[in-house]
Amino acid sequence: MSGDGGRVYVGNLDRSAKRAKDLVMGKLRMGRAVDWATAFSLWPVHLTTSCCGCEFAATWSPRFDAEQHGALPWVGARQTNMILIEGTVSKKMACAVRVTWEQMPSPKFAIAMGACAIDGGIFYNSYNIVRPWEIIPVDVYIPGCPPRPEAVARAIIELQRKIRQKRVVSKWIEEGWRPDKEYVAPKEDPCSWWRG
Amino acid sequence: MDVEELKKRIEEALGGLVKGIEEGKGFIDVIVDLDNIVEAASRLKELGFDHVKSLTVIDYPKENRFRVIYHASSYLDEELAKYIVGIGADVPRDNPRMPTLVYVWRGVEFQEREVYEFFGIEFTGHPDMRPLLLVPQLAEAKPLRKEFIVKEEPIIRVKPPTG
Amino acid sequence: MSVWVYGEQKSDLKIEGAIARRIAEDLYEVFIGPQHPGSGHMRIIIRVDGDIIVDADPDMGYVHRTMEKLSEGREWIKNIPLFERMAIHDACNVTVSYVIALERILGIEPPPRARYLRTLLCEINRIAAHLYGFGIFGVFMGHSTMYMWSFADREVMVELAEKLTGARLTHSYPIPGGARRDLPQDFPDQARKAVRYFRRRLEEYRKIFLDNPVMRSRMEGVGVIPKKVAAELGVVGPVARASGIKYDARLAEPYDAYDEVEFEVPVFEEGDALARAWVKFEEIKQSLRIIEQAVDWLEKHQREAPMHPKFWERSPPLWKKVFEAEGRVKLLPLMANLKLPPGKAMARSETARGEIVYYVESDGKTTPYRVRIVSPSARNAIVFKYIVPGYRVMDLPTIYGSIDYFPPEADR
Amino acid sequence: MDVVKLILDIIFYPPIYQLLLIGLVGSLVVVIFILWFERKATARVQRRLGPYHVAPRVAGFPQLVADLVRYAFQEVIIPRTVDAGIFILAPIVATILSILPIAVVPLTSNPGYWPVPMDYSVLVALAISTVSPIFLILAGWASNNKFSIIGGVREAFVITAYELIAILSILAASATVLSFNFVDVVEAQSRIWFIILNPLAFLAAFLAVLMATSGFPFEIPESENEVVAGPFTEYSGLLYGLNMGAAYMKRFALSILMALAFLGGWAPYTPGEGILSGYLIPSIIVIAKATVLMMAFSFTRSVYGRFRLDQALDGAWRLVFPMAILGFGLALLEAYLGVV
Repeated sequence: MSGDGGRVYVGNLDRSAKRAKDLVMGKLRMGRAVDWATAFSLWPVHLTTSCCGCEFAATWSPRFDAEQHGALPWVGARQTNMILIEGTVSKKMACAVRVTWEQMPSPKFAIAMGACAIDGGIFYNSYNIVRPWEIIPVDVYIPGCPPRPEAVARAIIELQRKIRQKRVVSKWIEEGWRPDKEYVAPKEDPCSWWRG
Repeated sequence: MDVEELKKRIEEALGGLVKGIEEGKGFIDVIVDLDNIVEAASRLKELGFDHVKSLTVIDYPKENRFRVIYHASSYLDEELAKYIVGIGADVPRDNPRMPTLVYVWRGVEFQEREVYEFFGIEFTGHPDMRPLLLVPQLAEAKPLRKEFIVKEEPIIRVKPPTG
Repeated sequence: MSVWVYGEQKSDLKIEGAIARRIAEDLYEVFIGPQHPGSGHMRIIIRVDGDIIVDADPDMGYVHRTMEKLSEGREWIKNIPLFERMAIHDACNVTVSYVIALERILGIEPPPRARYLRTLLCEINRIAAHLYGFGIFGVFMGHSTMYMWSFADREVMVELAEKLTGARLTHSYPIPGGARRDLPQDFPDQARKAVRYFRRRLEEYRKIFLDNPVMRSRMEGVGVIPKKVAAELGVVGPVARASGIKYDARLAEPYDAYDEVEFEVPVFEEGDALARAWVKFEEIKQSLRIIEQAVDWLEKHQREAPMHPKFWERSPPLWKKVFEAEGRVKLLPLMANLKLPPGKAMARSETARGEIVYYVESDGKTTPYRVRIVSPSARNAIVFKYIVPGYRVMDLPTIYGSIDYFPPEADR
Repeated sequence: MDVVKLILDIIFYPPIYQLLLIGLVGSLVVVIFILWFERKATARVQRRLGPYHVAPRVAGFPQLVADLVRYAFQEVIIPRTVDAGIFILAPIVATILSILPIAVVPLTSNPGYWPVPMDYSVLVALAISTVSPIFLILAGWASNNKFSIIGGVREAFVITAYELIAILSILAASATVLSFNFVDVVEAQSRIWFIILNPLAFLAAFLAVLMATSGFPFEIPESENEVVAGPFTEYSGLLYGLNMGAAYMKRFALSILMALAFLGGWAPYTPGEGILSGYLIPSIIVIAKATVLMMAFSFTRSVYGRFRLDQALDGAWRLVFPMAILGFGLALLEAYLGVV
């Protein structure tokens, strides 16, 4: 089964995947179930980009308890499906944000938290910040500096509503890409400083 | 011990190294020659100033100099802990080099790296002279120098619409 | 290059405890962070020999938002909310010394009521920030209950601060010459209730966290910083006090009302992670004492404008009316174009994680000529380089959590 | 027709249906319940609500179903640097192996429903239960990620520590009755359970199972604050779901072994004839006891943090291992005295 160079020979994977997709999404009509499941299982990845992390932590504290909505901060990028940008993204952090975003398996979503994540906020003229929407596609913005935990919980609910009403996930799986959102490719490589 | 007595003690300890003593609000700056700064700092440390609170660098482009001050204070001597004494020197802007004080006060290691990237002052003898906070490309721009200007949005006053 | 290992001595370094030896090239190099549950907004590059860390290199700057540069272009008063973003969970403590430095240049002293109000908020913030630190510490060692409990109880203090200032975290409370708001009517009772609640809760914290055998075995003897090394490295705050250094900016150079209230500074000798946790724990108790005293004082004394008369006299009559009706000091119009006389000042205050130092230089304009900030986390960051080597990989989160490192503050 | 008959024959081959019915379906239901219970119980201790809004009427019970479905439909990323064959196979094999012990244990005393001849079932079940960790180590190694490799190495360390303890302490039960037959072990407990006769061995087995399935305070291989997700750092989608499920399924299988060896198996009930009385009721009793054990395991999460690797190993070798040996000695003594 395992060939040289780590390749696997198990037949035509693409065709099998397409047939499985047709069966599950077409005949079994699992679309709604997938939308429902993803909406209630939005796990944010552990990437604290800035000081809004204080309120991010408070959102999962007993007082506000965002785990009620099925969101559970998880450790690695590979196991999650949501990224919560907490405030300013510096030039060094932009690389980490983009790399983390690319590590996450689709369907994936992004919430930008705080005024800094919208257009720089109080650091609008800083020479070391990047607007998050330049690096990743953002679904929900939360205004505030910092936003209250209720606002973060509200953003999660808003994203859930969006997923279930617009059927984002089932369409994403059916069509193979996300139909309602443009793919954001960073104009300049955020990791150029690292690659030298 | 009051400030005058402290000044006297410092002058005694540093001997002829002192070029001038400047008094700020809440601290004293002892200015020495750039060549003597390691010697002066070692003597200050022997006096009991065992750690550096702040490595302060101020850019004076008109006078073509950086003022580099190590603001030291004491942990182990409770009497000295009340005062902040700076030992500083002027570094020429066109040749920003000075000897490192890492071997006098270990705690300044990261602050010297910070000054290196923000002002471009090179500390000779520093064990690990790399940028600390900035990405390498930005560190070349030396952002805390006065010629590096960030844009500011002015406050625009608009008359409220009438009627 | 040489690598530092704990436990032996090397000649070219004047530090006992941290020393160097050459290592083989083929060590395991692990990049921890910035997307990693064991590091906040920073990266620590560690080299591992088996399970022992032989070299740690903190890679900071992931949250560097250029506050020192931005402050040179903004008016004096606008810098208060800017600097607050360093540590928003400890907002009053990190800005109060900037305000004090401005007051020193202006040559004014705030009225006693303002000083007590500031002290009150500082201590409320200190408890909230210590609980934040405890929570992060707990989750770093896999103790999620500690995280949840301390964040739940932190809300009590956050709510008190919200009642006093109107904002959950970013209070912008101290302004040059005073404070922004007077005490609300029902505040004293609520504060006393909170203090009583905390005294009871702290016992439960001790039981589940500090005296928990699993947690104790993780913390004891980990990340030991001897007293001399602590002074040499210049660490601050609970880290220094856990190593036996009796230094607290509130004692060394009392600001606000700290020379009038009674409190003790807990000092421990062990210098390990457990001692650091205990320092924070004891400091919460002392802060509760200060809150009680401050509230008593504020209740006993008559209401007056918590603002220096120099500014208060020049404020519009409407502002005075607002104060009489609501106890709120609106930000005075003259503050926006405040001009400071030329001069330079330094001020220090004790934040939850240690001492913060501001150097402020004015050249007589409406904006600062230079503001230099050295935050406690920036000074504690050196612990990663010199103390972490020699411990096991699993000790890294313990040390990180115990020094309560907060990257946005360190990177400014 | 022949094909259908063949398939039916395969399905109704005793070890297979026990594996499918109890092992796969039963463990899935129990794991979904236990994960929900764990999250709810932890939330209760931490004074919060836990999963709720997914289905408020049943207190968020389907939360795990939502997570599972989400994982099932997420992209499975196979990085270019991994050894793809092992990377894909390891979690699948580990999951199968972790429920395989269920195929060789008796869940009733009625010989008609035994999956296999029972003479050496204790030994066989224990032997099978020790295979699955190897595939976790393989998963870590194939991932070609530093955290995965560290996690895999830690897994290896922990295995060496707990395996002997688990085997010794469960063998203590069979030593008491001087038989490797699980049915004998259970029948001997009809009067008094071995948890009372031999608490040392039970405690050692409890700790060993905690270590085997990365329960707190021994959650070391997946200790998130140093090694992200341990051996599973590179896994995404369904493969990660399998990996996570494997740990809990293994806990379920080991809990069944413990329920049989210490908690009297189907004890208060005497299995009779017919599928209901002879098979289903006793197996539900065993599963219920195993579930109670798993609920006890999940409480440690809210009370303890995690030990350091060396402390856990130290404790395992210096404290729990002698305890298991003492338990074994106690069992031999009881056998000599003829207590049972």
